[in-house]
Amino acid sequence: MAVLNEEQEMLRDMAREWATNESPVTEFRKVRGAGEPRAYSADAYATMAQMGWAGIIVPEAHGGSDFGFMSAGLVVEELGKTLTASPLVATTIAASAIVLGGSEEQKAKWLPRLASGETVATLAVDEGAQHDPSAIETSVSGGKLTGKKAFVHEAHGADLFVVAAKDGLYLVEKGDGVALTTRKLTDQRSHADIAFDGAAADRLANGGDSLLDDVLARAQVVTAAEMLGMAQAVFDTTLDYLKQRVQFNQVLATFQALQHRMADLFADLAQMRSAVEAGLQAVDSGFGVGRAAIIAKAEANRVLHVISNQGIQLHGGIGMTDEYDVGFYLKRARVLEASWGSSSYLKDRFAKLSGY
Amino acid sequence: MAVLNEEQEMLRDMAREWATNESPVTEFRKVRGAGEPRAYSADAYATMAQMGWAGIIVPEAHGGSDFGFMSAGLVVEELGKTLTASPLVATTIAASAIVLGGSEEQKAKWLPRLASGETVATLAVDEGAQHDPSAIETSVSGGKLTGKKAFVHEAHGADLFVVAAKDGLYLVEKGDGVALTTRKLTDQRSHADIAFDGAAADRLANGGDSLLDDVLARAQVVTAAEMLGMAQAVFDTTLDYLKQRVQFNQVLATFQALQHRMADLFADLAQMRSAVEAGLQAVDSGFGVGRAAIIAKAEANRVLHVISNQGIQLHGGIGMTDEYDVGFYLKRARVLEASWGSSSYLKDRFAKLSGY
Amino acid sequence: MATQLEPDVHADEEAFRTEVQQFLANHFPDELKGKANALAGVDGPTDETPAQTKWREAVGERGWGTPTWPKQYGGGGLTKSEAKIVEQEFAKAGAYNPIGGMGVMMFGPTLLEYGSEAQKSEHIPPICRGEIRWCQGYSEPNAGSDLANLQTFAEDKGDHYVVNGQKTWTSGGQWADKCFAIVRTDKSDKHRGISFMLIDMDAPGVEVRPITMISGTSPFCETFFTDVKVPKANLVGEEGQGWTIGKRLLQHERTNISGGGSLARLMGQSLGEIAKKYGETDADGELTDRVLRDRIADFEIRWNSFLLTARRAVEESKAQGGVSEISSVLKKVGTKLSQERSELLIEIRGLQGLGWEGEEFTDGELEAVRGWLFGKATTIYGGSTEIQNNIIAKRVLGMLDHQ
Amino acid sequence: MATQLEPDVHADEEAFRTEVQQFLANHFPDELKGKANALAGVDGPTDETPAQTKWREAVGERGWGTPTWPKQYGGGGLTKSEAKIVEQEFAKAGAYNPIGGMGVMMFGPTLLEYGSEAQKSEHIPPICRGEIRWCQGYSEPNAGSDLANLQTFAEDKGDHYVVNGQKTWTSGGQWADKCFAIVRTDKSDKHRGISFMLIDMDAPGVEVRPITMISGTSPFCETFFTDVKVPKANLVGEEGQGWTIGKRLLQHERTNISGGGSLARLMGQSLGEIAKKYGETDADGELTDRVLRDRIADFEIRWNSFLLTARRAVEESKAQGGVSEISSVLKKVGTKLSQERSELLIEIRGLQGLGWEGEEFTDGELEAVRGWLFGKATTIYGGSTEIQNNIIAKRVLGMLDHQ
Repeated sequence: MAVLNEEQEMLRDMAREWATNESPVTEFRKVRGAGEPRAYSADAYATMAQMGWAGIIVPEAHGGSDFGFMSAGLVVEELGKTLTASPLVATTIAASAIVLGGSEEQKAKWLPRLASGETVATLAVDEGAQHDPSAIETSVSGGKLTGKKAFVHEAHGADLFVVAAKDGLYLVEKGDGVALTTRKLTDQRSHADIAFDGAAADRLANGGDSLLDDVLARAQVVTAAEMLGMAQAVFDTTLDYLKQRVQFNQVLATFQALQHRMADLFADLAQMRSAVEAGLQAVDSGFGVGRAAIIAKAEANRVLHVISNQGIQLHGGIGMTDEYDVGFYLKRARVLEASWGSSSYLKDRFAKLSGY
Repeated sequence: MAVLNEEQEMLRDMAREWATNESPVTEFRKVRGAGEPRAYSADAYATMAQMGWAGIIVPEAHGGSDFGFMSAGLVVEELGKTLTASPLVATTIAASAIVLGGSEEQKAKWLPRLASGETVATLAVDEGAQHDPSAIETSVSGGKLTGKKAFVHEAHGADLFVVAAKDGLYLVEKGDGVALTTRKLTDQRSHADIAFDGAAADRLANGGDSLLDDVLARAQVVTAAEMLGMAQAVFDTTLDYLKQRVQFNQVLATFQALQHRMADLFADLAQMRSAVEAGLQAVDSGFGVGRAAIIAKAEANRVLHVISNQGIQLHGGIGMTDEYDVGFYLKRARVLEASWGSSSYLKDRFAKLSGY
Repeated sequence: MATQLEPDVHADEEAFRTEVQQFLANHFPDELKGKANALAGVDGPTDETPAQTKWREAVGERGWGTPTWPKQYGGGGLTKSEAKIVEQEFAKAGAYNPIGGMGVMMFGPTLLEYGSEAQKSEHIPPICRGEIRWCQGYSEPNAGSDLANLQTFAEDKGDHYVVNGQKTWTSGGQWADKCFAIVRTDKSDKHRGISFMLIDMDAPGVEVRPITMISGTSPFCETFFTDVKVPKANLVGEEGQGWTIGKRLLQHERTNISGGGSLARLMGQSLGEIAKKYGETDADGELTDRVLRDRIADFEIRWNSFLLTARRAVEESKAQGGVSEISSVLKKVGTKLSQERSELLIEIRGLQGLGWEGEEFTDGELEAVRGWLFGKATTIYGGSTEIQNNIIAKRVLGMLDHQ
Repeated sequence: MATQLEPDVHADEEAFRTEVQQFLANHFPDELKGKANALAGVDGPTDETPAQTKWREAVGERGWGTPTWPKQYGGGGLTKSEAKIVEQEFAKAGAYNPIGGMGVMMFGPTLLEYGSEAQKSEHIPPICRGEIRWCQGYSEPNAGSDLANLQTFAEDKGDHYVVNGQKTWTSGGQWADKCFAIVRTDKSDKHRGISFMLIDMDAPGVEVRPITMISGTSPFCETFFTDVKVPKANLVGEEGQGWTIGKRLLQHERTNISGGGSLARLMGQSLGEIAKKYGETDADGELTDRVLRDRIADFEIRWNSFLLTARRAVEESKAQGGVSEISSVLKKVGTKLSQERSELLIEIRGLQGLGWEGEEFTDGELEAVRGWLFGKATTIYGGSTEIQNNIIAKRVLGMLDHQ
């Protein structure tokens, strides 16, 4: 993985330790078992926020640590490994919109609350089942926002929505004129369609014309970081399994056909990690962000798709059972693959940015 | 392979015996060495015609055997296995145009000569480097045909050209107003651009609006049959090689990673054979020809592409040398893949025919 | 190939066709029209409606649910062409075959081949009447692809065995009356120490625990045997013949997985048509998403090619009077393609294609998700793709370890 | 991270930069501007023009063609940052480095590490001056991927060896002056029976037969040794140390194949740009063939990801002070992608992309075809993809045979 500074190593180690010990997949099973639409443990998120994770990309002046996206990605990756259910990714993305586009007043009002974990926020862009930021019908008139948003991540726990309207991004608080319809997806996390009906909306006026694109790039890289953790976890689990399972008096890991497949997956995972880390770093450096974010999410889509399928196949029958974790990664994988750009969407964007 | 009748079995056995004994790849090496643009042995083609192969799809009334396309495909497949260079495929395709679209007079004039091998004919449709029958500029006025055709197969040996013009297919004889420019491709067979400049042209007036499509379907299935022979030959040669070659004190065939790759190729080859044989049979039955021909050529493209590459890789270094035959198949493969429809062209056509 | 007998055969057949039509008119209730056989699936219990029960009993009495099985054991005793007529007329009337399940698909044919007279008389008739459900006791936690490694042991106690051990992937174990199982009767010989026996699921010592799958359904169980008494009368064939009989049964299973039957049904609807419902089309009615369109066409071409291969395998087998070597690729290719199709189907629909539950998703959408997840098993069970590759490489291609 | 030393270093560097500029102005002739090094390739003989010879001699005298090699053996004796300056200034002036070939890329670094003082003094200077061409005597007909199986035997005759055997894939053997070879000196030990020695290609008994490749070129030879006398002075390291030395040299080869260097050059032009030349574009300048466009983007995303992986491998290696484990995937991934690119490049051009010869094809088109064919070798030589997979699985992932 990327060469880290001391601060980042500490952060990564802390996240890894916490996720491993305090938030293994059994914690997600509990959340799922509880069956609440919010689908995360408020206590767990409070702990995460206390450790400073909700404020990693928030400026110090507003209660964050300003460590940047590479650092945020490290934490998100570790949480992805154990499928930790939380609104951390959603809030980080929403916070980035306020950091980029908010007035001083808006920043002062919201960022400290997001960083402290007091407020959960999420970004609502798409209005259909496919990611398509060019097809926004939501509009604002006289400070009132009206429109429908589809499959909004972490909508149930959110107090604040960053909503894309035709003419820009707006802050909308939970409350009057905001109605959720739960959309339960295979990942059994929080998703909802939201009908905004004349909800009070506060425009993010800074950040220029590219604000939405810039925020989407951040959504892509942070989501890709979660996917990286998932892919790494499936790979590691599968490799361990192959080293233990005996068939035909032979450890599975010694079958050459499986060795070569694992070598392929290892190479794919290396490609994915390079792309995701470079995407996070690009956001921090501000150089080539749009392109780097697309490469990151496209590689994340491609590799997690392959690894999540191969993980099942290589585990054999037990991988098909709900008792084993590997299927959970598969089900979450497809949801994230479809969020903020499917592979074909991303390739189209890449070609556009490359001028062909 | 398809269940054959006795006639077909005899034909196939005869072709296999002749190709193996009289026309192994060393014969193609001789043709290549001679360096003539025509790139085939006239003696060999005369022998083939004597055996009746040039008339397999020609009605008995016109000197053929009328055995049909499945039978023609059997012979072409065997010749494909040894990369036999001849204008048999080109002449068969051209003959099918006359059978479908010719007047009684045209049939009586040309079909016996084609069936006897006296005359070599070829189909000229495309005007650019990609197959695109919708982009024909060639036109006829007052019985004179003018236009440019690109990469015409077997052009140097041809006495008769079946030429697609805007308003239909025409017969044009070698001679005045017909100028060839040799286009030497990797397969080192005969290809030429042809400039027709007011050449005398005789229209194929029968066969209806679908004549060109019907002829192209035949071109696709016969070409696919050649490709099937090539894929089978590469597969067989590679399997033999793996069974002989020892590395690390082990016969290569016993390495599981290679076993599984060969199992994949075997399955691909089975798919290709089913598709190609069904395409040939569809032409004979007249049922679902267009669709079957596309499936045949598309599967031929896909599988031969994979097998020709894997054949090289699995042979290792010696596969890269001109002394070994396997590279010849690779070079011919890409030319045939690009002829009468690349994979993307064929998929587009398939979708169109399927209504989506 | 007309023969002089044809007119008579024809007349006979027409008479039989009328008989079937008459039977349907008398016994098949309109309310079941177009419904599927609730008993056929492995993924649910069965509470039959009175109409369903009546229909099952009517068909069972005739033996037409197992039309070609011998009449003496409750089968239909029909010829193949008569069976075809039953199938055709049922289809015309929108009537399902109410007799199904593993008893019909796997166990029955095997018992008819290897069972004793007494066993056939006891077990076949209830299968023909759809009264008894069977489950399969094959896999164990340490005997999956390597089935011969099974450890469940049946100790010889004179007139009965005492069985101890654990089976897994027992399809429909929680709803089954009986289990056909392979168990070890001799620990000294891996293959020849295996026997095939029939176990009552309600015998003392049999415990069943359903396994929840990633698709959320529980079609399989873990089955635990603790000192279960099995009478010697329930041994099929000889002691030690279990591997042979068990493998024969697996051939029936494999045919069912790859054999186009369920796959062809699954593929009923063209992906292109579905994509047109979810995506934009141009003036010609073509998908404007050309990349998706290309991928769908790519899939459907290979799928067609697979159907042609399945057909060719049948034709070759008939012509050669043996199994065609390309039959070996059908399971591998068919299951791979059906998984690919499921992935495409989901992708076409975007997030709408990933629904777990809720009214905002159509039944078709939710079924596609369950099918996608459950379908991951097809490349694992019934001989995994890896095992198929080993078989093809070694048996068909001759890439042997020692040569 | 500014340090107080910086200004001085900076001043020194600027002085050196001026020196290089001055040298270029004095010695690099305009007529060679933008030309490539004729000696660098392995696929052609070299008839230098007088200008080329003069330029080679000028650079050779300074040792700047091998800038960081020790000055005492004819190298440039430069620091890494000075070497960087030479590279930068040469590039600015459009000047190629006239010193190259296997002597520079593989043999030199290995001899500097393992050679005796006498050997270094004898062999390194002519390499630095570009006067001597070396070829590699490694592979044999039965020792390809399994290199340690080599049979070429060097019999000890007191003050010299007598070598008999056959090498293959001797790159540029027909144009080489000398060969660095691994040969067997002890038949009783597979690995420790191998020695590394230097053989004159014009010694009696050395015969060379060029091998024509499928691309039509002959960059490799078969080399036959019949009773060839090799003085003991030409043994590098100890007898039996050949496997260690030979493998070290292969690391240099692998770095060259995968290391972005030649690959990055190869990939210089965007496939999208090329496709736009050959296909239609819409009003926005986008390819109208959306399927092709998707495939190109798919490739280029993965290619970018590969470049990022190569960069990451370097960074990790530096940070860890050892080879990063992801270095193991670079050859495998890089060669696969470059082959994919070649196939796409051909496909973009249709039949125009399959030219063998003739004026109707551009040089770029013909080169692409040769490159496509020759490039099939990259997944075979320097440790085939299969060998790389074995290495990754066993050494990196620990999927060992015995555990």
